[in-house]
Amino acid sequence: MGDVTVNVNNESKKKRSQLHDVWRRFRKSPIAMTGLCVVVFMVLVALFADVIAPSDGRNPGYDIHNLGNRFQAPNAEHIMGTDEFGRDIFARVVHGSRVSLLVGFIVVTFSMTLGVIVGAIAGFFGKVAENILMRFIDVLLSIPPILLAISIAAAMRPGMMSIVLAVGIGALPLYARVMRASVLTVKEQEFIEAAYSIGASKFRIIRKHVLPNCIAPIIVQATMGLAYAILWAAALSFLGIGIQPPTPEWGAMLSEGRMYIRDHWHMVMFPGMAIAIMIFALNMMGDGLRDAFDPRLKK
Amino acid sequence: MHKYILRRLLMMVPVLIGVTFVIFTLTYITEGDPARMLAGIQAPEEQVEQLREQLGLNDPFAVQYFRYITNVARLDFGTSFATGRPVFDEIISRFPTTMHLTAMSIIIAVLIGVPLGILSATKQYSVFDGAATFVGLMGISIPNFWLSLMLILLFGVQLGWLPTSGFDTPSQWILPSFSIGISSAAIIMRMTRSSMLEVLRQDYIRTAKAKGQKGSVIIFRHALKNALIPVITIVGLEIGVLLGGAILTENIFSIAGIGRFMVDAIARRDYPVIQGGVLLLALTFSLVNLIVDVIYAYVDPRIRSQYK
Amino acid sequence: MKKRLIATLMLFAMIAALVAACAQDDSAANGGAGANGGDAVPAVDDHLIVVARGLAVNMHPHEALDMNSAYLLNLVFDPLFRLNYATMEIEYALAESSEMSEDATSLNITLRPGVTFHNGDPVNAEVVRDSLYHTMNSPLVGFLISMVDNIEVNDELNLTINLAAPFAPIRRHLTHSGTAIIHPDTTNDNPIGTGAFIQESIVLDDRVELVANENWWGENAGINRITWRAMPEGTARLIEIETGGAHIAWDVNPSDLPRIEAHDNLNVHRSSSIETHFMAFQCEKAPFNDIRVRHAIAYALDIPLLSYTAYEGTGSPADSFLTPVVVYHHSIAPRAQNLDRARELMAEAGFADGFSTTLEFNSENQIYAQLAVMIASMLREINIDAEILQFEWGAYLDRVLAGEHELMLLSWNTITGDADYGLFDTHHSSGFPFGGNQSFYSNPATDALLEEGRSTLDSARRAEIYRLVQEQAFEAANILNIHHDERLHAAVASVRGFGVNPTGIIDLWNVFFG
Amino acid sequence: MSDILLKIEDLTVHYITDDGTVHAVNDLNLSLNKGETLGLVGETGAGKTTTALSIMGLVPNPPGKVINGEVEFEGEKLFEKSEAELRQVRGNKISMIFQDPMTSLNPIMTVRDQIAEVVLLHENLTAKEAKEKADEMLLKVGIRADRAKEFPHQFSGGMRQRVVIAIALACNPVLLIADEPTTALDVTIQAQVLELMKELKKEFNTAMVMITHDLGIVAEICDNVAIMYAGSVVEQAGKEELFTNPKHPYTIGLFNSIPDIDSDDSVLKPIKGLMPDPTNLPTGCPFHPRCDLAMPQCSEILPKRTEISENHYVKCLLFDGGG
Repeated sequence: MGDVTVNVNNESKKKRSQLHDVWRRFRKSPIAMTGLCVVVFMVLVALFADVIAPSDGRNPGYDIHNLGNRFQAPNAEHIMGTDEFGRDIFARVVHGSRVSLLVGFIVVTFSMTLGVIVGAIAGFFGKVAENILMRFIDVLLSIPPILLAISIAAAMRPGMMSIVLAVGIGALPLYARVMRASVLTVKEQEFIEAAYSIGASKFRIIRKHVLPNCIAPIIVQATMGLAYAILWAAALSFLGIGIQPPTPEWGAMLSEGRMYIRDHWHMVMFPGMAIAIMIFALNMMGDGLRDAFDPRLKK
Repeated sequence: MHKYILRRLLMMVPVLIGVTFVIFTLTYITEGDPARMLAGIQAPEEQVEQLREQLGLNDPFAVQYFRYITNVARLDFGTSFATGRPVFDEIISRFPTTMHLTAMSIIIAVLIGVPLGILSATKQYSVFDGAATFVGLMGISIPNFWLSLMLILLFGVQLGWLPTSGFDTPSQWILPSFSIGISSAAIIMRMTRSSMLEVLRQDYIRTAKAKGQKGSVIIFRHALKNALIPVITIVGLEIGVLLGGAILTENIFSIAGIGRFMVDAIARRDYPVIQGGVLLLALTFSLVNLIVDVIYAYVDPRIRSQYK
Repeated sequence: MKKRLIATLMLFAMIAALVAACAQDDSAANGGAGANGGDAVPAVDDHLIVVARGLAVNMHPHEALDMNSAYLLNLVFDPLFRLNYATMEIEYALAESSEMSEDATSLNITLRPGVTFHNGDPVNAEVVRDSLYHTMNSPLVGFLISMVDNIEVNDELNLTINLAAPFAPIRRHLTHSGTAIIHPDTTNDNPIGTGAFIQESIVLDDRVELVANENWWGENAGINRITWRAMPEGTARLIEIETGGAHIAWDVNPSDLPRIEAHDNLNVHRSSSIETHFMAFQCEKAPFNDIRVRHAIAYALDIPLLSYTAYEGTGSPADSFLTPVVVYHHSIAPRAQNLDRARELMAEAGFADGFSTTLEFNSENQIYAQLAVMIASMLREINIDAEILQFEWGAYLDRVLAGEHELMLLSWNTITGDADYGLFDTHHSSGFPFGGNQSFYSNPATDALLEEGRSTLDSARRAEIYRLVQEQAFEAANILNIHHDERLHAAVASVRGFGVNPTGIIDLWNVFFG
Repeated sequence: MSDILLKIEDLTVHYITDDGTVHAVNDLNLSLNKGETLGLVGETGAGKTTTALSIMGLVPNPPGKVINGEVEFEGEKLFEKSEAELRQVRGNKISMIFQDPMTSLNPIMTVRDQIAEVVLLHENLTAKEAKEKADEMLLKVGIRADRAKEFPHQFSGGMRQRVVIAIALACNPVLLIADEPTTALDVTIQAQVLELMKELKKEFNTAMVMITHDLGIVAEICDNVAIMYAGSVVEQAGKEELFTNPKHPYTIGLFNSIPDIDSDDSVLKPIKGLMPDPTNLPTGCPFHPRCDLAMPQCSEILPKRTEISENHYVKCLLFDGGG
């Protein structure tokens, strides 16, 4: 989560073919490709959750109770076992991917949009705007994210919105910082001066020249940020202030299973593994992307 | 340098004021009336109203905030709604435990992360490097609250080797420190590795080789010192992360530190404690960053000369 | 070659760090993991180690209302009266005798002679009066004796409490730790009471050390010292006594019962409780203002199944708002699940296609999450879509008191053990929006009965009154009682004399090692 | 005993990467006498630096690999030496000056320490003496001793290159390899640094391999010249001979692409085409696709090294008759 390598080398000059190059380099890394495959797989699972673990007509697939069948250890019928209501944990893990990914995407979209705007303004305009914005970012950074998240979540009605804000505001500084650093680097480069010299307006320069050249680090950050968001959303649910039951959320499932950990380890094992694998895959992908955008590090 | 430190200390003031403002606003708009929570569900409204008045909750936002800021300026952090003790005492008595946990974790993280990072970089492309990279990625991917549970399950419950709660004795330090230290170790390892690789590619390493210097001396004298400069930043950031991570860990391992206290305080709407605690954590975080920057300048003469 | 050297060095450093961490581990006092399988920690000098959810929020008895505080306050402070843990009858504590006037408006109390505070100061009528006034003025616990008008000191040991209106169960209210007698210098950090134990030291959030009060007026069976440690997780508390870190685990999870029972060296101590868990309707809000909807939902729920599943077979399905140990409890079996009847009633009320609602509870109670999930699933059978919302306690209180909830889960502790405390606040129309009537239930007949009940001394008449109230409540179905709780504690086998009060309090001075 | 100090025979170095094998140096032959200065000239990517690193035994491995060939220094075969023995040579008997002075110095060590380091390694001196020697070397390259405690970032590029030169000459090497030592410097500074090198070379009586793409520098300080193309030396001769009588079409092309102030002819004649991709060298003579005089067999036969007059070697089929 912490290591952000900002890197805007000469991305500027050759753009189109570069995307192709990035993909070529990305494809070559087995770790990155594994990550991508797992992520794609998870997305497919999320999309087809209702097919994989269908509803019984009245109850959604993740909330079919069978009280005669509680706490089953993993077996042929329930490959991940059942929980305290006899619900199939596999079905819940499958549906949980939907929640985690959805939360993750919304959080990333939210914090990336805001972060990019803040970072771009701070980086490009400098002076007063930068001072104010970056001090604000410092304020957010110096509050432990989990406390910030708990406080934000406590201030709102529980649910998707509170999670998005709680996690998203905590993640905002990451994007703002990356964006500002890239803008500062790009701004110094000669083609920006060239653009000025032919009379381009500030906004045109930001839109046409600065932003496209900051995309690489932001994409990398967003991939890692997705992992970050999923992790924190799970942490909040683990503390009982995230997604509401019976909607399956991996962190919430962990928290439920925690009470039974000694006798029914499978209840914490599988949701935990789902989180770990998801984040692992995203991080592998993020690493691969970073290396692909910045071949200097690999060679 | 002194001037620089002083300037940085002064720059902390607006940030900390910002922190109090953010937290004050958040607690102000948060649902949940501290007076009602203290008095309970069946207390008559007049009685709760009396309590509100007593706690100063009836004043307008600006008045409350201004009062808080002026009190803080006089180092008066108020008294806890719930316990009636001065917030400063409440926090200071729990702070050492949290710092202890954080320090243990960061020591573990550095002791594991830096050597593995160096090894992995000097043996780039070897099986060891591959394995270390993989494990490092895994380390940053495993949620530490899950890792905590698994460690408890394995070492506490199944094997019975280690206690699973408290933080008084060295054996009690191990599980909590490791469960939050591991992800930092992974991050530090990754940073050390990439920074080391970067440095090993530098021309001055070739210069050192051309001098006829030994490989191990090159790694320690020339490469390591240069490579550790960005690692110091990460360690500083990780201390902040660990301070935050301690909040979850303290809850899972029943450690009487500031994190658990803060979570309780948020649940109880104990505003003075929430504000005081966040303020202290933010101050710690800023100070750690300052120390990191000073160390940075100490290690890197290029930066030192900028501060003169 | 050099690389191997580095590797060796690093390995050495890591091992050194670990060894350093483990060194002198054994010198530690508590908390070290014993051998697996649970050898009990030996009782050294009658030193009892208790692991509980938490420490007192406040050790000033008049500034705390939470259960953790109540447990510890009971050891350090004495009220005038106590409840017998087995019979729930009133016993004398600091009072030696008492007499209620026939119109139930005044109470004469004679104090136990020769009692002193921990600091040696004597307890006399004046001190008791001041302490009770202090309670009355406390915003937190004042409600407990808000019916008191004034207190007269008659002589050194006699005083009269005059009530503003007849109030029969006053003595039961004087058993609450909120009315315990304090030394005027008492603070949170320096609790000065008359109790069986003296607070020696405290590590915030972590532990309290108590030593026996040699001069206590009561009988201490044999505990010299108590270490009371905070451990919020039920599982962690159990592991702690299994591995020999403590003698008593205060509150264990129902799901851990089989494990404790199978353990040679551990005993479960169970007792009935004064706590009932229930689901309340916001009866002022549509559609719950329609009794048919409330009845439909009552028929849709399988109360015994809910109780059994969520509480793992402990306690019992609720048969009243009062638990069986509360005086004047009257048992009425819950409506048996009958989905056809439920759908019929829904159709009659015009909700054949159901409706959407919310089911709210306090997020700190994990078992409520289970209840809520099951209830929501049962309601789906009659086309009611209940969205589950967990709130933190503070936010929850706000919503509930403002009547913003629709369906809610909550519990009620009848801490005085008397039906008045259980039913008046929760069923009298003066109890909302503030005061405990979260179902916003209003029935003039019930109101009249409840008012009569608290001013009547005749217990036969009171039994009749509260039977009627409980029947009316059942018919109104403003509240669906789900579960009567059971107190579960675990202790190592050598702990004797362990008696759990339905209020959850354990009088640890009765405990001894055997 | 012969005067030959350094002899490279049939050296072939490849870099094996994901994108293919880079044929950096191919069948390279070169020799250098004691005290002599050899200019190694070629375009960027011709393999000059790799050749220099091969002499030092510092070709980064992986990905670099010496496939074939021999480097003989003072009659000893360097590739047969152990790493420890090689370290005794590096910085001591052979030292090297790198192209970019901005990055060749450790940013967090004082310049004095960086010079003293090499002295300590190879001379039997105490730390104090080594520092004194370092200060002495700094004086020699024109830096005041009171700046010895400063860090590289406090020096300008030219000054830093002086420090690098001081490091290289500190142990009085027999052979100095200078890899484009002035390319990264301003023109005026270039002249100063070159002048300094010339003086010091004379003072220390050091043989030197001057790697450059600048024929002007060659004219100024070299005794012999070797022209490199696509990883091998295509022509080697004495400076006078090569400048007056170049034989290889590539050498001729190089001279033609230098503007000549004396000539009225304002049109340059650059060599057509580009350097071949080192991962995919053309068959036969690697220069043939760009060669005006290419013959059909040029694309098939790799020319051998031929001595066409005394001490003048060419690698071209045009002169390969006797071969």
